[in-house]
Amino acid sequence: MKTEKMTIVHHERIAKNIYQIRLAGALVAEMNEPGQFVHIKVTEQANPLLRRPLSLCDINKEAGECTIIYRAEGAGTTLLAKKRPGEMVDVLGPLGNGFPIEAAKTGERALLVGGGIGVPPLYELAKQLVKKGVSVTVVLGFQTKDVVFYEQKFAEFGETYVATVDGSYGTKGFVTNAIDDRAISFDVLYACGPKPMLKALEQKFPDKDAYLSLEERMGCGIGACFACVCRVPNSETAYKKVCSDGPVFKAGEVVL
Amino acid sequence: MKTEKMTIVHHERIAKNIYQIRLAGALVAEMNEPGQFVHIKVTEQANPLLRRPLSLCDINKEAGECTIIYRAEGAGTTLLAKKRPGEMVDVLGPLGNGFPIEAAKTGERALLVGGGIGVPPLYELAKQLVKKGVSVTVVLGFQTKDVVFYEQKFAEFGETYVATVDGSYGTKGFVTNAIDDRAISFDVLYACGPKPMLKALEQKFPDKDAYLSLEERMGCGIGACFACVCRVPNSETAYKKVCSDGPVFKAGEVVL
Amino acid sequence: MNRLAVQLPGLSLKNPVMPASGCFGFGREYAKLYDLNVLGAIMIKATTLEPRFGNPTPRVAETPSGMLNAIGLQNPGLEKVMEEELPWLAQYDVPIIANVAGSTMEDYVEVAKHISKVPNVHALELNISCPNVKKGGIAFGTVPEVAAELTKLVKEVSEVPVYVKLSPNVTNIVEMAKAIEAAGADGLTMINTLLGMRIDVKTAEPILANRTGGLSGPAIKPIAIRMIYEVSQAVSIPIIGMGGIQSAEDVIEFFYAGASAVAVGTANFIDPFVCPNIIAELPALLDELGFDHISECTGRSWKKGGPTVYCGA
Amino acid sequence: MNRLAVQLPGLSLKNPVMPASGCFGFGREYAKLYDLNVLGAIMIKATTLEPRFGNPTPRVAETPSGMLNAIGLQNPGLEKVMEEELPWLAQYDVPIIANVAGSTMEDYVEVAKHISKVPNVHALELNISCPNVKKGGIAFGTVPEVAAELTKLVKEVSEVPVYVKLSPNVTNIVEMAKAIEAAGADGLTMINTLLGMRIDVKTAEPILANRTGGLSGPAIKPIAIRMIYEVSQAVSIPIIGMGGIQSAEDVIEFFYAGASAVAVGTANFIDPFVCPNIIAELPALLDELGFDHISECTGRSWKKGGPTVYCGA
Ligand SMILES: Cc1cc2nc3c(=O)[nH]c(=O)nc-3n(C[C@H](O)[C@H](O)[C@H](O)COP(=O)(O)OP(=O)(O)OC[C@H]3O[C@@H](n4cnc5c(N)ncnc54)[C@H](O)[C@@H]3O)c2cc1C
Ligand SMILES: Cc1cc2nc3c(=O)[nH]c(=O)nc-3n(C[C@H](O)[C@H](O)[C@H](O)COP(=O)(O)OP(=O)(O)OC[C@H]3O[C@@H](n4cnc5c(N)ncnc54)[C@H](O)[C@@H]3O)c2cc1C
Ligand SMILES: Cc1cc2nc3c(=O)[nH]c(=O)nc-3n(C[C@H](O)[C@H](O)[C@H](O)COP(=O)(O)O)c2cc1C
Ligand SMILES: Cc1cc2nc3c(=O)[nH]c(=O)nc-3n(C[C@H](O)[C@H](O)[C@H](O)COP(=O)(O)O)c2cc1C
Ligand code: FES
Ligand code: FES
Repeated sequence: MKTEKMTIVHHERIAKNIYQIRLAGALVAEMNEPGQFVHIKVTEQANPLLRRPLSLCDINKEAGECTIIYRAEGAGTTLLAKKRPGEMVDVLGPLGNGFPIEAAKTGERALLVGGGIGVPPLYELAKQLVKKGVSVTVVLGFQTKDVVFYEQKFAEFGETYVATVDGSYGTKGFVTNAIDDRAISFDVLYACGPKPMLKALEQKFPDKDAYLSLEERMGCGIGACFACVCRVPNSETAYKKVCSDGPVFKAGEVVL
Repeated sequence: MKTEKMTIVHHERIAKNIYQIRLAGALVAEMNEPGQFVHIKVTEQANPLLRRPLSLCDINKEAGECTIIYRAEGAGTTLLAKKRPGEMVDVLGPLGNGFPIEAAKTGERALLVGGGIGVPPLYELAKQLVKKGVSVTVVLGFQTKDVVFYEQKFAEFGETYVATVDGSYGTKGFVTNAIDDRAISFDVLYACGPKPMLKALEQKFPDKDAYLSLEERMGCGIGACFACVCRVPNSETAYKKVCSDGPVFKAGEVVL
Repeated sequence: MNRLAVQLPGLSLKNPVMPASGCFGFGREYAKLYDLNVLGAIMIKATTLEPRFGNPTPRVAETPSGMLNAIGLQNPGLEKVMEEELPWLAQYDVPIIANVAGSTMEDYVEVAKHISKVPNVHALELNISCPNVKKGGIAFGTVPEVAAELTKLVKEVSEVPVYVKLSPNVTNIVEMAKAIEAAGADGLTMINTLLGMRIDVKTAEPILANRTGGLSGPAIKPIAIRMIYEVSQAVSIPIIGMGGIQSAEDVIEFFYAGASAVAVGTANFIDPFVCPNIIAELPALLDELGFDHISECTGRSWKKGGPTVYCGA
Repeated sequence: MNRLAVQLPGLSLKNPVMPASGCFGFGREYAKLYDLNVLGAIMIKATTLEPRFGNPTPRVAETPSGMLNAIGLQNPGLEKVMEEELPWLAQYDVPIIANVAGSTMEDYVEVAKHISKVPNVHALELNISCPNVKKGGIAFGTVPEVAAELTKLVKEVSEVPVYVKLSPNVTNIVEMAKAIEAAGADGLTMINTLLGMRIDVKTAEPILANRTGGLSGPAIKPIAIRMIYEVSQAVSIPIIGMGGIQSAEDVIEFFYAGASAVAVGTANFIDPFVCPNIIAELPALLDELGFDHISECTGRSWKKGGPTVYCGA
């Protein structure tokens, strides 16, 4: 964990408001776990003030590059979307604890479920699982057809299904509908996406070994400010920090 | 007077912390008077918040371009200095009342005195005076050698003398020393620079027809906010606004 | 139906967006840039009984996402405002809200009595909160009893509804608002500037000649929102909200907090077309958010039981 | 001579820069990034008698050049802080300023009594101003008599000097400061956050689960400077200044206003190395400005008759 001005080597819009950015820098050497994130400052000005947490989507150690996929929506990400290759961004990372690869044994089956901008970290995860010999099924949920991305890229690793809320692409409905449709079986579940999706998965598969990546508004991103806590079951005061204890937790470890 | 996103066509450092920027846009058609200024917003962000007043240094109607010379010092101008050709800046202008060309008759002699970042507007002034057949003498004052600029450019219009406070270039001392050294004679005086310089000139030439360009911290730049007022002699309440009544005033019209 | 039209005491507004006092002079400069008829209303520069020169310069200083000003209520005085500025503004079909200031209660009463008779003045705004004038200004806006008494006296003489402009430099803004409501005010405008200061690192001198000044602009928006949120739940007179508004989204945020109309101040300096631009953008934003009329937004952040708000996400 | 060394009641600081309470936890996270020994001091997260979970999330929201927080004083409680955090911090040669909070006077007294006995705690900072805790918090920091009484009670039991942290959400900060000084405080720290709020335009819901929160960051700097300027002229106890500091220049501005040391809060989130960076940059800035020692800067904006300040322009 440190800060570095990383160089933008590639920047591209891959779906409506969805951008893929590739960054080069020494920091890549420290990036290992899928599900870890970086905290990015998009301007040297005091406004927008805070860093933005974005997940690592692809780690390419040989090239010394990492890829991030983000939705340009608010002040910070809109500014980021304007940056051109050759420019720098200030990156703090890598942060947090990612998805445990060791949870799935060689030969086992892993189900990866992503929702919206929760999809990106699953890509590095799929890559590392497949490399280990875990067989991977991927279910991706999006709002609508325009914002679907990376279906083909995931298909290289395993069966990939897409659901859209409005039915404009793939299964109509939520990721859970797509899972039901196929009666997918698996040993380990990995998921990243909005809280309602994670809750639905937790309820649907109460007995499975499941790992969920959480989102929370952050201040420091490193565990110092107590902005991003979530509760631990059956305690009034116990807590975990999404930024430094998470963002990935074992299902049941924290209250969603 | 209107706002326009003008395109940077050229941007260059011409002395220590001194930059020359050339902007293209329809607004140039409205720019006429030397001594007028534009009010520039250097970022779309809320910080730095205010526009920056910068004088027109050269107006090229045929090319549809204008040139501005500025010192990159504070938050706004430092950001401006980072902009590259092809990028846009948000310009409000042209603003204020410039130097009266008509004050000097064809064949008369004009003395142009500039101090530091007060030098730029004198360039368009010299150009227009010479075109009219007024003979021009120029005295430029700077802090030190490193920040001297445009001596040669002015020399194309008339005799040009430079003074530096530390004596590292030209006459040692202030513009008034340089004027004394040469015993320059003239019919009309035009000056732009720091208030102490303008005061010294006003006192030195009490009977001359003199036009002085003032600087004041501005809010709106168009006369609405009362940020930039100066007093009128012999009145408790009378005032002039530097932005809309000035920045150029006849000597004696306002209290320096 | 005009989706932006708003009815407030004395004010029948075609839309709820107006320039804030002191940030628009008496309209002459902006009239060169656009047709003032598009505005919901105009809050003119504070008017005092006698002409005032105001404070020495520098009068403005920049701060992170904000600015300080210490204009010191410079204005041409009641007589000139009534003889020159208001008649000139009468060419526009725009209600004027006259910002009234003074150093004594009698000053306020005198200005209010006369200026409220001018036909295009549809409401008064009592500037009890300007932090720049040493004499009186601060006390009027920070002591509930004093603000209430002033409100009562002005109400007695004014021919138009009276809005009182709250200062944010107080411990308890709700207490102030309630006292002023009880004294008969027809509405509130809030917030005025926060008292601030900047010091030049090179010279160790305050940048403003007056040393301290009023902080305005986006930096103060969260404070304005919080105060309007609190006050709107405690009083039943309408609030014209202001403090850092720059966009149509900001306007909606102020309405949600509890405002029934808004004023735009500092943003006029950054984009002189900000008011007409916001007015033009509001209908599309209402569509996006699923509202028929902008007044549905008022107080929505605290009103219970209303229809479910459309969520874009 | 150490040009940055500063002596304050109970605190012998190698430099006047320290992380502000709540923005640095108990130091463990930043210790992974740099050697904490470079810091002048550390203000630890508010400690209460019992562990607290704090408010529901979201707890932070961004604002123009600032942020809102409503952490709600989450902390592991006095016992754990004394048993785990302070002993861990004792490995560093850095004085600790323990930020003390509570819901009743008895809470404060109890925490102060015990925590002031820990050897590396060199001073207490009474957090009477946190706007997030509904019970008590607001009143302690806004009523001079109450703040004074609390100060007195804590002074009676504390084994180390007591600094009281002022809330900016008051009409008269000087009155507060004087009452606290008279009650025996050894120093003041200021300012805590300003109460603010943001509302989501899409949902009409406040962004913070707690609805309102404390505004910090560069946006509040001019307010902090003004308050320190006013208070430092009215009291004779030293002030540790804070509110939006991001750079060595900001530190100097706080000193000019009247501070004798400074704390850096929000800026740690943006640049985790901001404290060591500022400390490293200060000597060169002192050279540029012509000062031998940083304490020459204290109060320079209002002190008359000092040596003329070098002006770079
Ligand atoms: C661990 C983690 C990993 C993430 N990975 C990705 C990713 O790979 N791709 C991606 O597109 N998004 C990701 N997000 C969400 C992303 O951080 C937000 O979309 C982004 O911060 C919004 O910034 P903005 O400038 O668009 O919005 P603004 O509205 O300007 O943001 C204002 C503030 O709110 C915070 N904020 C707003 N929305 C969110 C959110 N959903 N989660 C957390 N903070 C938020 C911002 O960080 C900022 O502090 C991740 C979030 C977390 C916590
Ligand atoms: C009519 C007019 C014409 C000018 N023409 C030129 C020119 O051609 N070239 C040039 O280099 N400079 C010119 N100046 C000065 C120029 O406006 C300032 O140097 C510039 O605004 C400083 O901005 P900054 O971002 O560097 O400083 P910051 O310190 O970040 O500025 C903070 C605030 O103070 C204001 N400010 C700071 N210094 C000055 C100053 N000297 N005058 C007015 N406002 C100031 C800024 O506009 C801004 O609002 C002119 C000023 C005026 C009033
Ligand atoms: C330069 C300037 C002058 C102002 N003059 C007045 C005034 O005369 N009367 C008044 O009531 N408010 C005055 N204000 C306050 C504004 O009307 C408004 O309440 C405040 O600036 C907050 O809004 P904003 O952030 O949109 O500017 C002034 C503000 C500025 C910036
Ligand atoms: C996330 C966060 C948590 C804070 N927690 C505390 C706290 O526990 N006790 C306290 O006295 N102040 C607390 N503060 C206030 C800071 O110590 C500081 O006074 C304030 O943020 C202004 O400084 P800044 O602008 O540099 O952040 C907190 C501030 C933030 C941003
Ligand atoms: S974001 Fe600060 S503790 Fe997690
Ligand atoms: S800058 Fe606003 S009146 Fe001149």
